[in-house]
Amino acid sequence: MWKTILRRVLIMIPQLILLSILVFILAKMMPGDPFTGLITPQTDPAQIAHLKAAAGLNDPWWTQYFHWVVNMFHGDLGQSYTYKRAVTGLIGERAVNTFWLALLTVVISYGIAIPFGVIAGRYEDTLRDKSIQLYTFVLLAMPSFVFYLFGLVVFGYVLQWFPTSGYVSLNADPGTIGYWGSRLYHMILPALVGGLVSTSGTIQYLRAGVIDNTNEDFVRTARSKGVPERVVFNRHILRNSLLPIAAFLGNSITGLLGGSIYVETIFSYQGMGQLFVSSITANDYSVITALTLLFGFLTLLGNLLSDIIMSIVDPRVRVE
Amino acid sequence: MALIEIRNLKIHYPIRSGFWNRVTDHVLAVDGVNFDIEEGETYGLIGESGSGKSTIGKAIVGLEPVTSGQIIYKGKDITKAKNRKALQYNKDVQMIFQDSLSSLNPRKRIEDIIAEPIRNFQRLSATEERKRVQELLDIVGMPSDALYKYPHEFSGGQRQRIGVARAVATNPKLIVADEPVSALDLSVQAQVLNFMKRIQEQYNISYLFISHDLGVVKHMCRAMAIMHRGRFVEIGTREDIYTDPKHIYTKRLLAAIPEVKPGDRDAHVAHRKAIEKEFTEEENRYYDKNGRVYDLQRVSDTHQAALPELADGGEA
Amino acid sequence: MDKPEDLLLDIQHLHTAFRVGDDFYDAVDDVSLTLKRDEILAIVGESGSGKSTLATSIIGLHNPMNTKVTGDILYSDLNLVGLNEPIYNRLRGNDIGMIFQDPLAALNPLMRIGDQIAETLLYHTKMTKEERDKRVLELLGQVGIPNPERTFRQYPHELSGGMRQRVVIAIAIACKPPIIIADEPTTALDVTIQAQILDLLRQIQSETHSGIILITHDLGVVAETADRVAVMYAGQIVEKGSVKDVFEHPTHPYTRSLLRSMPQADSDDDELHVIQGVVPSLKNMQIEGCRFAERIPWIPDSAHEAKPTMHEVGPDHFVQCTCYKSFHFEDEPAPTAEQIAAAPDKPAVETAVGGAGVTDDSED
Amino acid sequence: GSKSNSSSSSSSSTKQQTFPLATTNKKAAVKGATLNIAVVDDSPFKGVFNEELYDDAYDADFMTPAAESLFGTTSGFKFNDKGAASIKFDNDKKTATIEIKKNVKWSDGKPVTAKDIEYAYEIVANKDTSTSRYTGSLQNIEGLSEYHDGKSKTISGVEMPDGADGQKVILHFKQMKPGFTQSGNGYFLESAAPYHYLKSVPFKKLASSDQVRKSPLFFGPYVMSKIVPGQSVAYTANKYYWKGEPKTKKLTASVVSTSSIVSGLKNKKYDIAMEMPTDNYSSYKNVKGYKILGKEDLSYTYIGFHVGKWDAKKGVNVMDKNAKMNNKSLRQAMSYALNLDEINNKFYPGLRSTGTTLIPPVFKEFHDSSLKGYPLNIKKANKLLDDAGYKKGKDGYRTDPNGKKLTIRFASMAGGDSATAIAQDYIQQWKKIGLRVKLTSGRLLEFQNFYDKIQNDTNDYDVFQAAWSLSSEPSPADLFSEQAPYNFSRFVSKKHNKLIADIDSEASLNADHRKKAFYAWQKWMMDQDYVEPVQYRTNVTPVSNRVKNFTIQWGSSPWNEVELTAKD
Amino acid sequence: MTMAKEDTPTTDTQVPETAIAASPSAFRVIVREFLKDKGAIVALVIAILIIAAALIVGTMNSGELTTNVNVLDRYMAPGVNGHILGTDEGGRDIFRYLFVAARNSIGIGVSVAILIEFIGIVLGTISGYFGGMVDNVIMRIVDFWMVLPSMLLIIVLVTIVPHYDGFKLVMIMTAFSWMTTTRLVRSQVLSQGRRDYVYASKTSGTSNFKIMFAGVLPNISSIIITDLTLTIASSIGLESGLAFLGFGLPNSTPSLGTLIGYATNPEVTIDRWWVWLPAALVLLGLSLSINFVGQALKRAADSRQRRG
Ligand SMILES: Nc1ncnc2c1ncn2[C@@H]1O[C@H](COP(=O)(O)OP(=O)(O)OP(=O)(O)O)[C@@H](O)[C@H]1O
Ligand SMILES: Nc1ncnc2c1ncn2[C@@H]1O[C@H](COP(=O)(O)OP(=O)(O)OP(=O)(O)O)[C@@H](O)[C@H]1O
Ligand SMILES: [Mg+2]
Ligand SMILES: [Mg+2]
Repeated sequence: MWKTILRRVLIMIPQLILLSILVFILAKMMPGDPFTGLITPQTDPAQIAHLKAAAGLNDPWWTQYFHWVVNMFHGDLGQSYTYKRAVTGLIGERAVNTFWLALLTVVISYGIAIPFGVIAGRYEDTLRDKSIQLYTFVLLAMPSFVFYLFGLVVFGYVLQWFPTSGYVSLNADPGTIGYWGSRLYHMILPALVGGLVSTSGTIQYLRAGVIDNTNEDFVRTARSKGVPERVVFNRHILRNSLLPIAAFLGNSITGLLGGSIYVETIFSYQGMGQLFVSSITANDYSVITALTLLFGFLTLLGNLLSDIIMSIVDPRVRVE
Repeated sequence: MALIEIRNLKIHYPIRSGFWNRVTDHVLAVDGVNFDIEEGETYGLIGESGSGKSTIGKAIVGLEPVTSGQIIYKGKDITKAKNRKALQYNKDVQMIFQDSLSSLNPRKRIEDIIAEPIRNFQRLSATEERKRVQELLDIVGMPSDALYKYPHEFSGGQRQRIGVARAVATNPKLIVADEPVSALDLSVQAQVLNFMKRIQEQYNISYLFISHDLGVVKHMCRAMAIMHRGRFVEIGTREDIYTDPKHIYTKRLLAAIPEVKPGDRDAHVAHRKAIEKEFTEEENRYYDKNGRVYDLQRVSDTHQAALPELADGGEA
Repeated sequence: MDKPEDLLLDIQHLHTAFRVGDDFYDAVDDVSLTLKRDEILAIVGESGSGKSTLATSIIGLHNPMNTKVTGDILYSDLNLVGLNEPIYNRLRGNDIGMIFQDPLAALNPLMRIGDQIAETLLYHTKMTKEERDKRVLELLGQVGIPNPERTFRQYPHELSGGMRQRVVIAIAIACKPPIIIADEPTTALDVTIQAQILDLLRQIQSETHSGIILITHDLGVVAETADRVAVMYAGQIVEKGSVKDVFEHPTHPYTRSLLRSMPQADSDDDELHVIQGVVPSLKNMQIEGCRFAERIPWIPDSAHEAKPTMHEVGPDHFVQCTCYKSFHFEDEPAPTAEQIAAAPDKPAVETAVGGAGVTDDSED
Repeated sequence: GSKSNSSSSSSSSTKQQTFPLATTNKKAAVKGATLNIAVVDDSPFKGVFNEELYDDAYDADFMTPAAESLFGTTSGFKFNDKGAASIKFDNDKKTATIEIKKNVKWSDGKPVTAKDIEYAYEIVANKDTSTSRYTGSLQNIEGLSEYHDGKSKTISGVEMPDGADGQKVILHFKQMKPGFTQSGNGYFLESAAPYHYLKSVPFKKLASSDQVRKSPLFFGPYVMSKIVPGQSVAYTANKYYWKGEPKTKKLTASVVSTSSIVSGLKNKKYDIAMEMPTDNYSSYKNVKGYKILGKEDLSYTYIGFHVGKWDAKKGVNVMDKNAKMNNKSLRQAMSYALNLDEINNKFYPGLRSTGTTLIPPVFKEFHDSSLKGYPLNIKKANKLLDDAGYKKGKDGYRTDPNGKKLTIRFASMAGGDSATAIAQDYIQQWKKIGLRVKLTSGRLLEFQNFYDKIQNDTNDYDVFQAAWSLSSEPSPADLFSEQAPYNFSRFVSKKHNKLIADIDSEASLNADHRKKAFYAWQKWMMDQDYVEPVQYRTNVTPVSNRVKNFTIQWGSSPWNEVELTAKD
Repeated sequence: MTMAKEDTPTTDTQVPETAIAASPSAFRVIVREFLKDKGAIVALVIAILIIAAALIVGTMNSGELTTNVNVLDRYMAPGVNGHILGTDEGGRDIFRYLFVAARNSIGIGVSVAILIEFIGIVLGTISGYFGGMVDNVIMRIVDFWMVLPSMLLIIVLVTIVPHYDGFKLVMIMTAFSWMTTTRLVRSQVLSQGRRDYVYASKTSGTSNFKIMFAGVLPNISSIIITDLTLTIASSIGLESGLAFLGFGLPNSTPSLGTLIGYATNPEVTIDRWWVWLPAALVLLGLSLSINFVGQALKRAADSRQRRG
């Protein structure tokens, strides 16, 4: 298995290189540069031209790309022009926020989806199943941002149960329980909505899995052994139905990252998604390229993770 | 003169493995096989699952790229796609498949299914074509309203006969029948086998009849080959094989067939046990170090077997 | 004479109906059968004749939503029809073992072989983990798996078809159940492997003295393996008796036709016998009268019974419907009236309960 | 007529409401309450808390309670002596003398010294800090560019007569400017940097250092005691503050998104809301428990007519005689066609007024209120065009005087929903006078994209709308002179050169002369109409009723006086 | 010998269910499925109504009358001044605007979906049918494309392209969404392509091209139709999302997302609900009904078919 993983990792390298070139060229194609906006009657265009040159923005793209890659290997993704600090540090800070939010979202999502999926599958075609199905349809039908917006307005503005922006309150001191409590408090609403929104896929997979597996021969074998129904369900039907879900776990990272753009923008939560949108408007190349690359990398990692999980949970996939 | 000659046919599939997922080994699906099919004859091919029977069949109709060796038809090596095209090879060589349902396109009417080879190989007018299809349906004993139906509206036996109709549509010289009756019930199997025989007599078709059911092969074929591990272990006439098997594998295969005579049961079981014992003891002698079947040796005019003694140059 | 305690199963007038649309249709229609200790009872018939349905009814695995089972399946003093689930569950695996056709599908792909076998023991014995594992290894050895320790830890996909089928057999016999049902255990296998598995079944039977119901459509397998045979057609049993009787003196037109259409008959170049028509589908099955009649149209209607019943044509050899008396193949001359009249027929008293009327058939 | 100095501020029918500049709360103050500031922004703050390095206005907002300007100013932006330091100019010696008051201390208790003032220049001028604040105007200080280029280790024009620890700094200029007395003139810095605190940080690392981002040091009333990056800052009173310790001990400031600020105000979460958006003014203008303070902003929005390009080599604007917009009648007609009053009234009731000249009325001294701009007059617009030979075709659109199809391309910046509606409105208005106007790129341009075009004179726009935010020194030279790269219209005229030079001439060191020069320039600009002022803005700051002694008056620094009259 | 007369069709039980679904009567099966499923019929009717209304009314109103601003009518409440659903920021009549927006959203969604299906069918069929090297190359490209952070790149591209319009948006969205369909088609063709009827066609001398597109494709058509409906719904959603984030089409091409995007402003969200709520409801109704129809189709296509 290690060999397979290593091979997958090696395959990632050319993918990453391609991705980096693509990302870099795209970022370069964006109109203007980070210094374009720095105009007040007081600023000196000559100084700005000078800054541009110093940042290497006048070099041909391949030179810039080369420098960028070389620096990247030294852990230096460049400076954010708008934040005036190293991109690595900036993203690092945001990534932590995104990570916690994503983690909570995943936990909530599966926490809801698994029981729902199991109920829907086990009691196929009953009222329970139909209600759950309707729920997933509504979720699927609306773009996720509408739900985020709805959650924000109802629970943030109208009911005021949760904070409507930020990731921690000012008076919480890092390291204290209160600090983590405050962070959690800031994450609950986005994570809850995000979790609910992302349940539909899991529910449908699980439902289908349970229904299909119930009719499998090996379930009949288990019954013929006299295994009690409860055990038949848990050990034989459910475990096999959870396979695709487990495998999807890694890939769900990808979905969450894409979704973070909406969540973080709507909830003014300082994560990578929000950073990306604001960097786009500010043309902060170094941040845009780094983030896009990072997202790509995480997607790859998600795929890899899925494969690894799959090979752990499914003996048929275990090769070599 | 033989209708078709298979010379040292080899079909190997690469096995990819290892770190770079490179080809590390090959499945020797077919590994050096020689035989001829005579005009109007049925040639049987028997062997256990995975022994390479279907692969040979597909190679002969040109569905499987060949690793090496030749298949000679009308003096040309048809393992090359170019030659097949030039000869309109598939007009003369057709195939009947095991799974009657999957071999008929579920979205097509029977008419279109049967007419497909006609349209490709013979330019007929619409009415001529319709007439020909009708005629073919008659030949396989199907009512003419079948024309406008779809495959799923027929039973397994009927579908298999439609498959036969398609195969004979272009008046082929050879039909490769890959387990044509394995999926059928006894009563239906009888129908299909009867049809195949009748058509053979009428049109002087040759069959390569692939099966793992020795009863059926015995019923259908005068000449046959026993396959094991991608190679022939024994070829000969029906009498050679059934009454005088030489290779241990042939003997084992024959002994494994259940007899419908309950009275002889104990004797038969005892015989099988004995052969089985012989097989475990003698296996090494009948296969080389790599488990490969030896080359065929002539036993009689019609009979050849892959016997070890002769391969060693020793005496029979 | 059979001792009553030799009787394992007594199936009386069993009907199993499936829901198709809004109606129920009998896939098993008024079947009566007995299974005794120490015997292999074969059930043969073409596809769709209701063999599997019968077997599944015995072990009670039909989905109660879509299936109606009526009649009696008596096992010692229990009637399995309508038995409550907890009790049934205690019987499954412990008293009735089942072997399925497709050994790959029948095994849970995510569980180790050892655990799958041990699972049976877990719910029917009080063995400790160690004892169970030991028993599993023993079982693996018993079904002829060359390296039990290794196989114990393997997953189904790592085994060959023959090995898998052995595992499925090991599961079925783990608790030494008196009744074993094997539904086409060899159809997916090569002849050589089939022979091994059949030998194994017989060997197990002689070791455990259980009664085995062997379902197959291969007449050869029946002839080689079974003691008694029941021939099924369209949900009904049309002929039953000892293997020897049925094969050497086939009586029912269906049995006779089947045997005649086998290519193995040494008459080599001849055409094979063909039975006209097709097996009716579930919906078309519900015909009063002899269901085989439409496939032998040259036999006059008068030869069939209006409500076919079992007729005893020899010791413990039963045939359904009177048409067997006047049956002849199309290429044969019809039997004369005297021949018909002389055809064996005893009023069938085949109820085994209480042992009445059951004659000896201890030939083999 | 530049003679009148009438009190009617604007002739147009749009009225900017007059807002109070200070709170009027008279209740007794309470102790121990925390004052909460909201800084309305949709993205996290950047966190460059250094007056020499920050670029972002929001960073400045967060700095205000802590960082105090070196000099005091009047409400008219004139320097006075009320600040931490005083400044005196000597026109003959071409110097300015800065003297720090005795008790001015950094919040760590160390005194503010001459070196700290000098160090601010080093930070700005050093190449390694790469700050955009190093400007041409600053280079008017002797030796600054030499220092920048590394030719000199020190800045010769920044003299510390009493030594580094002294309290006096003398700046030596190459040339004296009329704008010197006006704060925000850009010729010298108005801040100091804590040398003792920053000296250990290399210039290159300064902007990202903890000394700037985590615990910056200022001499203003408050100390930034805790910073949650991008989100909020907590302040405590600076006990070393030179005017005495502030009355309110604790402050917080947080970024609040435009979408949540109104509900935040309704729930009284904040005491002061800075950078309040104006498009949704109506949703909070009556919010309970708040008083809305407001003042005219140092900015205006304008429409520019693109008539040439910037020659970067020569450093001059070059006008293209044949440019589409190089027709006064066309420009004036387009200006007359706009329903600016309607827009300003409907979109920003009371917060915007239609622009009339290029010096907004916030510069009371220089703004010529007699000029009326181009009030809506379709008839006049049509006539102008008819007379100039722009003939209407059958399709209702005019051709150019040569009879060729005329399509005018309008570049406008994206900015909320109203920007879209307004641009659309302009186009409709122009259609009314038969002009076919299309949006450059077919959509509103994002900020970067917009300025990328405007700065580089890409040939895909003829008219653009932009805005300037001004410093408190209103000289138009940087924005409109022949040498100004920011003269985005690229118009050049001898007459104009003269007019603009006069504003910053030696003669204008005389205030009255300067005022006249401003008036003359405004008049000429209005008539030529290369740049059409569109609107003046008012900024509003909601302040909760429990706040006492707070003012937004230009030149006042209320932070040490602010008090709260109710507990949280 | 006896010639059996077998005109009675056999037992339907012998025919696996998939075969029925894949058979030519699939259309009838679909109709039957629909007739049985009242929800699906309602959904279909709603979807058709919305689409028809959007197309007809939307096209009638697509001119300047709808997109022109009218400053004086800014933010009028429903009913005021004859504006049935009130007006927006620019004084545009929401009721009319809504139809145009729906028409544009549907237009974009459908165009993207059709393009995706086209690419998916061509590439997927070629890849699955030929296998080997061709498949390898295509699948590696798909793999690479799949790991691209599509949302981010779409946003970047949207900000880059000059003269951004509906056509370009469709292209950009397509460029990042064709992969799943390609995979789906490929896997289907792969399983179909290994069926004997393909071999039979080959031995009958039919060209690969014809086998692929005339032989195999009809057998997966129901799956493609299903995928098409689901892709339409998701494309409309994606377009709205972009518009919401501010990367949508210019105002001259309003979409449902543009209208819903107004809701970012909480003042609008609560006090001027008429600007965005109708659009959100139309979007909900539309996607929900399309999804419902898609799911019903899916069930009809193959009860065992699952995504992935
Ligand atoms: N495309 C392929 N790639 C790799 N191996 C293959 C391929 N096709 C067949 N094989 C292998 O070649 C061998 C021969 O297969 P073949 O189908 O000819 O056997 P067969 O005798 O027809 O068996 P059966 O009785 O099961 O049909 C098998 O081991 C099979 O696994
Ligand atoms: N769950 C079910 N619902 C409806 N009909 C069924 C069901 N199971 C079986 N049938 C039908 O009942 C009849 C008997 O089926 P059964 O599977 O018992 O036949 P079989 O003899 O085992 O056939 P085979 O040899 O093909 O296994 C067939 O017509 C079959 O289609
Ligand atoms: Mg084969
Ligand atoms: Mg069965």
